[in-house]
Amino acid sequence: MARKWGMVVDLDRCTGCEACVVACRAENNVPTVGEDQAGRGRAMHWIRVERYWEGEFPEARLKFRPVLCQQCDAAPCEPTCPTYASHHTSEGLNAQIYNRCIGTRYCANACPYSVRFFNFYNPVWDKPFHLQLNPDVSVREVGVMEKCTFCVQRIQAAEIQAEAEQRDLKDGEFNPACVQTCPPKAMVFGDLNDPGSEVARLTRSNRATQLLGELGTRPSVTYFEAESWEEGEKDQG
Amino acid sequence: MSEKTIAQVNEDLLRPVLRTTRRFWIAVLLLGSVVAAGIGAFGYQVWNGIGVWGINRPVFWAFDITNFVFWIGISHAGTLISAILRIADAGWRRPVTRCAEVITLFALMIGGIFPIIHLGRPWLFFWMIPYPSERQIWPQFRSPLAWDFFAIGTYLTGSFIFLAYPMIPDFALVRDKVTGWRKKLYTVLALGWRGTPRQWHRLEKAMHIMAIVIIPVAVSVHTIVSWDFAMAPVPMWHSTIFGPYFVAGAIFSGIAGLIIAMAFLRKVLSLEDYLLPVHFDNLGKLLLTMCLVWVYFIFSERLTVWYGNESAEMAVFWTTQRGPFAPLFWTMVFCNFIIPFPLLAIKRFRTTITGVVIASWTVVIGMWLERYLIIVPSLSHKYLPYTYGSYRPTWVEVTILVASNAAMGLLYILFSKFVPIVSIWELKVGSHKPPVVHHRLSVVRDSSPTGASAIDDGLLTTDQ
Amino acid sequence: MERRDFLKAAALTGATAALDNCGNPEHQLIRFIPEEDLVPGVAEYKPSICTMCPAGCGLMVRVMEGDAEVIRHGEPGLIKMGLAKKLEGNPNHPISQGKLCGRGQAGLQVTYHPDRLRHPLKRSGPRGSGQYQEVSWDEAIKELVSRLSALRSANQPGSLAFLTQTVRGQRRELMEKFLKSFGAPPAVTTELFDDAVLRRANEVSFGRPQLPTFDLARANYVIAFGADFLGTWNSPVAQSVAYGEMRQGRAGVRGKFVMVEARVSQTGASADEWIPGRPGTEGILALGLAHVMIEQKLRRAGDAGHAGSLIEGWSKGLPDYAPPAVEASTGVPAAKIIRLAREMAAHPPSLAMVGGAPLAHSNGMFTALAVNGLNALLGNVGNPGGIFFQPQPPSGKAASGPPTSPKGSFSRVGELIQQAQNGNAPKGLLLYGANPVFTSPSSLGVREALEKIPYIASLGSFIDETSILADLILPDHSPLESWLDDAPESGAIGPVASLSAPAMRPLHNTRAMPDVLLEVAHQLGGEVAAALPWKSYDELLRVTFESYNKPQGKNQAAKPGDFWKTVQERGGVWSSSETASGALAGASHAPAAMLGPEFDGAEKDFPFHFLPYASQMLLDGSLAHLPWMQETPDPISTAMWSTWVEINPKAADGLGIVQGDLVEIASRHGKVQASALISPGIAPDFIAMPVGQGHEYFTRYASGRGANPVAILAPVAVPETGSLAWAATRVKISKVGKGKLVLFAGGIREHPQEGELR
Amino acid sequence: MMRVLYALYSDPDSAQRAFDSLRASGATPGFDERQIAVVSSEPFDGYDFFKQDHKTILPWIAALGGLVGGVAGFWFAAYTQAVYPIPTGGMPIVPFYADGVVTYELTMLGAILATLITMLFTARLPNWKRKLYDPEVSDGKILVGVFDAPETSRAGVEKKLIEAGAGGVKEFLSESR
Repeated sequence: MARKWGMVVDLDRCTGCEACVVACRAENNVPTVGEDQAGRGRAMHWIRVERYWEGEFPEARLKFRPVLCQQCDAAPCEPTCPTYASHHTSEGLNAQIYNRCIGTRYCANACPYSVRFFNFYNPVWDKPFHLQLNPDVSVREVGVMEKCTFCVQRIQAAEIQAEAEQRDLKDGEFNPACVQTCPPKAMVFGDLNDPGSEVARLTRSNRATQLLGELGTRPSVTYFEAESWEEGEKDQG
Repeated sequence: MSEKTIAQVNEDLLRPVLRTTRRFWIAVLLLGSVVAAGIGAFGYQVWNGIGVWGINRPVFWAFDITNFVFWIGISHAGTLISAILRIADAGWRRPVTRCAEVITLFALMIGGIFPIIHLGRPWLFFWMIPYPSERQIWPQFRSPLAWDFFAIGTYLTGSFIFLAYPMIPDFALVRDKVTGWRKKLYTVLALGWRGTPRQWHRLEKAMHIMAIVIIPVAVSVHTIVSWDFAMAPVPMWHSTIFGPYFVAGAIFSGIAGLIIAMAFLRKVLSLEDYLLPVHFDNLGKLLLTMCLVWVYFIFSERLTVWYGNESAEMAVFWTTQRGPFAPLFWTMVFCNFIIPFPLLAIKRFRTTITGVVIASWTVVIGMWLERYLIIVPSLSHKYLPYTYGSYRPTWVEVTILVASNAAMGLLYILFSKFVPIVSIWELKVGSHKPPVVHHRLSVVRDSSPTGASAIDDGLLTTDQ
Repeated sequence: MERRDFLKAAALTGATAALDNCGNPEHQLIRFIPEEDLVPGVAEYKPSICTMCPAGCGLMVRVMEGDAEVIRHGEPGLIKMGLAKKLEGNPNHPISQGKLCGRGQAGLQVTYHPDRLRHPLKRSGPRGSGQYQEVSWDEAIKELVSRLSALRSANQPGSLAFLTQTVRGQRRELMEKFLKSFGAPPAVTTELFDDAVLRRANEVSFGRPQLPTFDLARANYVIAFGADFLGTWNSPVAQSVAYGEMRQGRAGVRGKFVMVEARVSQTGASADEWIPGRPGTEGILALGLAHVMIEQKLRRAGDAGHAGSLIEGWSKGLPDYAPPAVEASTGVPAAKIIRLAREMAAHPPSLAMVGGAPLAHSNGMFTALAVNGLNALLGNVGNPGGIFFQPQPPSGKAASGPPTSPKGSFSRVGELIQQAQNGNAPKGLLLYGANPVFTSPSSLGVREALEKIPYIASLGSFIDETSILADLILPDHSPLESWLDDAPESGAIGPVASLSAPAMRPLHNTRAMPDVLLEVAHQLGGEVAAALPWKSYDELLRVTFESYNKPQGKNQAAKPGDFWKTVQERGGVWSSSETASGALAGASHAPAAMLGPEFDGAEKDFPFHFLPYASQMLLDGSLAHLPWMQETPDPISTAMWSTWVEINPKAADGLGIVQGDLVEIASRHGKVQASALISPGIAPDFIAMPVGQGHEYFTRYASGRGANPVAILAPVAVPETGSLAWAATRVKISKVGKGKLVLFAGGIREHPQEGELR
Repeated sequence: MMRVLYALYSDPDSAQRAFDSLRASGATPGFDERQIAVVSSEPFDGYDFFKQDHKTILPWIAALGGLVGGVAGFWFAAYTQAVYPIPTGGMPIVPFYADGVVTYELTMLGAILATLITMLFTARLPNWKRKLYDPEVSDGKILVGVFDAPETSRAGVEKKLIEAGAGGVKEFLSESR
């Protein structure tokens, strides 16, 4: 049975530290756009930590939710692309072929999660910042849509390695950059089609929810909502 | 109303083709330079990257697709109207059809350009076209953008042919009236037309079939344009009403565009004797109908959203009702209903050409705003509030919008320079008395001097 | 050798020149012979140490082959070399445990920063003009040596000052040895958010002058007084890992976390219960909790062990701290105090933390001691789920271990300034990454004082507000290019000594600070040379770490060579033993009565408390030069590349301030301007601003960007330690115009109501 | 080369008269109705002289064209999808409804093109050969004439044309009908 990559994000562990955001930027050569462009809403973060306020002071509470490409099965972004730049892989990823992309931006409009990012200009790395680029990941040019790939370069490397050693991939043998770096271990990554994998086990848990699942996108990312502390008594007097 | 001999008619309607005024050159120069500016802006965009536009994340579409939908909408004036009028055999159509069909052709050309220049990498636009590339990759036929390609392609072909059919006999006419290089040109264009019954029968039959075929095509085109939005799970886009809603809006703005064009021709080419108040009156009535239809559609769209009260959709809804987009929204309502409705509903205003033209102008503006308000508020307020955004156009986008309008004017002027803008032979058909004996219709009218009925039979009489 | 290289180079040049001349400048450069053998496309992982904050996480550096522009034999060219591509947590390291925060990962950009200094510089223009000319290393070192020996021969070695960023382990040792043997006073660590108060309090309470390690993973109830332990305080990665375990790591158990602070911090956002208290009253609240526990016999005073002696009247049950009294001073409802006390007692092990703003008040010491007392009462000191004190590496008693200067850096800088103002400024100053001009209140006049110092040499890698005054700059290697060692102060329970060999070769013509010191010492000769006999820094490291090579339990000591090798491969030495905590000697010392805070500025003129806080991405501003940090949205405000002012919606309405307005914050000591950000998570009588922006000179990415709240702080100190009481300033705020916020987020509510559209 | 005798009439009724009398004489040996030629600057539906060559199968050909276009359209979409199936995450490889759009548009295109081609072909256009025509037609005159009327009947034809109300009879050499 083909692999199907999936992720579980435990919001009860997530502290909103954004280590994942920087890790993703470093791993995937996601460019920085500078203050002016960021001010125009063109900053790129393949994964972002959404924060939402609830209530007013002094009951104001804050909740964090890391949002990355949900790698939907019924991905709205895929059929909208007239050139097949956005398409589905055999391992359940929503792949983006950068050099097939002509920049209609339709996929980004169709994506309910707004996790697709567009190169409004050619990316720049002031020398010698270009030396930090990850050679395993291609750099995208102007007019091209880009997005989270579940660190497909790591997936490929691990699969090739396993094949060379004529063995199966071990669960948790490798992780996307965001999962790997997450200090409170809020993210778990693995093969959903392997019933023994931790991600599959967690996905079966009763805490499992999906982001905008009601839209029928069938996402591969599962969220565990934050829990509340039960046994708190009421204030007396 | 003056009665005219065929010679006069030929003279009147061929004048613009045969004689070139200074006004013509000035107009071409002005419009041409504006179009050039637009092309320059596009070049600037290609050179620097599409970042020179105001678009951003999440508002990835704005002016570009607004203009696209707007122009495709305008294109619904001509062919659709004239086809309906032909099938209905409304006699008053005759002076109107051609200048209407021309609008379609050019509006489609201009509209069709926007999906190309809006690309991040416009030089690769041909990847949307189905051709056997060495990559062996065909377009994604599930994508509404691919549908657009087919729909617009078909509509463009169809409306060009539909426009070209009745031009053949007129080219033959010009051929006989001119000399020199024009002679050569129009001899070729006339395809050797003579006017034997066989040719006339085939031509009329073909036009009849076209008229029938082109109507569903026109409807499908704007439906498919609407599906560019309706197919995407975006709040207030993903709606079944969009098809008819867009078609209605298209015809609405189309008629308005046609009225403006006619008024323009009437003045510039002094066709006062051919484009009569009654034409504006009739088109005004059509515009009034569409105005009401449009109100019905926007009302039912808003009502269903508001009643359904789905949170993501309500966010968009409120931005347009009271939020940042409210000013634009209510301007649109003014332009599309509150101003034009009385102008068109009250006979006294409708029967004055100015009244109808004013109404048309507001409608054209209002309909552009409507498309903008369909696209931007929804994109800037998608499901996750964290990703809410906003949009401001840059000078590049504005320039391109202005240039697209200039292009319309320019093409129109050039066309009326080379082709009689009123279909002369059809005018004549309307004029001659049908044979008493062989007449198929029950009613036989003498040509009465004035009024709408006059248009039907007796616009002019052949001298005997 | 030289010649052979040259010939090969020449040959290659011809080849490359012939091959590609496509206008690309790189293709015009000659190619040098690679100095290391690398397999293209294959990543190598080398251990290193994170220096972005004092936590001291262990790194794994992903190194891959690439083409770098370098200078060899004084000639620019291209060379294939191992380049650091990504920083990840070292899975074996007890502090980072394979994890790493965003700031740590951005450390990569320090190495490749375009504005990093690439060679020694000598001032050519007037001071502060930033005009420098390149000089050779020999020249540079010769100059420094001559200056120093001049001091020595003028018999004023004592007038050499050394300001440094936080440095531990052998580098610190080396510095101190150098200064000591030279006859100069010890180096001064200048940190804006220094934890001197807590160190001092821990010394008093537990005899351990260092920051504690919190065993969150096994705690069932955590109450934090202002400690941003998941964000920027103490050892955030280790604490975050443990936090995750506390929440979901144990089947059926989910620890509760209560946060006490005036503004929802990134840490506070994760709390189950968030309690705003009056500023500076956290200690009173802590004692209030203790009172309830004792009074209601939830815990016997005896349980507190010797810590029971921490507070007078402890055995009497802290009569002054009855809930109503505490409510009166803290503003926290008595009922809530009682409930919290009960919950804490009912869910052991429970744990109290204090740090940040509560300790930056005039009564900071009182607060710290009070919380220590609470911990002692809860009986969690040195016990699972409680607080531990990480044993420091054995060697180098003299200067190693936590950099606890008896006094906070603020007062030490203050002394310098005093001297300067009294006309006896130091004759020479060495700078190492310290930036007191930026991290001190402007009313202190640090810059003016430094300008009085006749000679300043900087050993740092960048030009900032302080080092722009330097007459000579001897740029350091980047951490990834250097030999490093570190002795983390906290974060693990057992002892840790990290070590790392250079992960990559130097990109530029720089030299590691310790090697420069050794070279200078060598040329100075005399005692100094005698005190620092090592040829190079790694030699010193080897000597030190070989000394750790002792039989551990049953397994024998390794062979010296092997040990040195394994240490480098693992990235240090550490033991997982938990018993290492050591005995807690506690002196009897206590704040007499209830002690409230004092603020600078009268309430009627300055109605708001001013809360500067360490920016999640830029810390105290030392990371503002990294584009990755500038463009990573702040977790709360989602702002990028800019400074903002957090203000409560009601307060804002009162002042007619709306989101995005440019506002002016004025204290008795100055004013700053920034854009207003309306935030529901801040008390109505508070104004909060992130520290980090507002640099005058700090590379192209940080210069002239945003505002620096530190500038307007009142120069008041915490009496016991002389650290800056940075939370004790009062301010007023007024609208001055339209500002600009660069936010990543649109809406702030997950389910926006009709009213709040955007 | 065919010789044509023709006259110009300024109104349909006199043209009709000429046509009728020629047709009547058609019974007499010499020429038959099919040799009578008419050229006009506008269609005169309803008049007998305009009835010739009225029959056409154009509509059927249009329908056929539509059919061909539709089949081609669906095949085009479906085949390219099926021949190299790209994973769709559980969606159909050949989506019936989605392909319907392309099918529909190409149906219409087929009909339009079929009509155009047939029209041009059956109307013998384009064709720039020298054929029976008189520029006066474009001033509203209606041309009625006879192809290759035998010399014997020439006088009769001319008489008939004049009687019908023509100013005079002209002669024209046409390359073909």
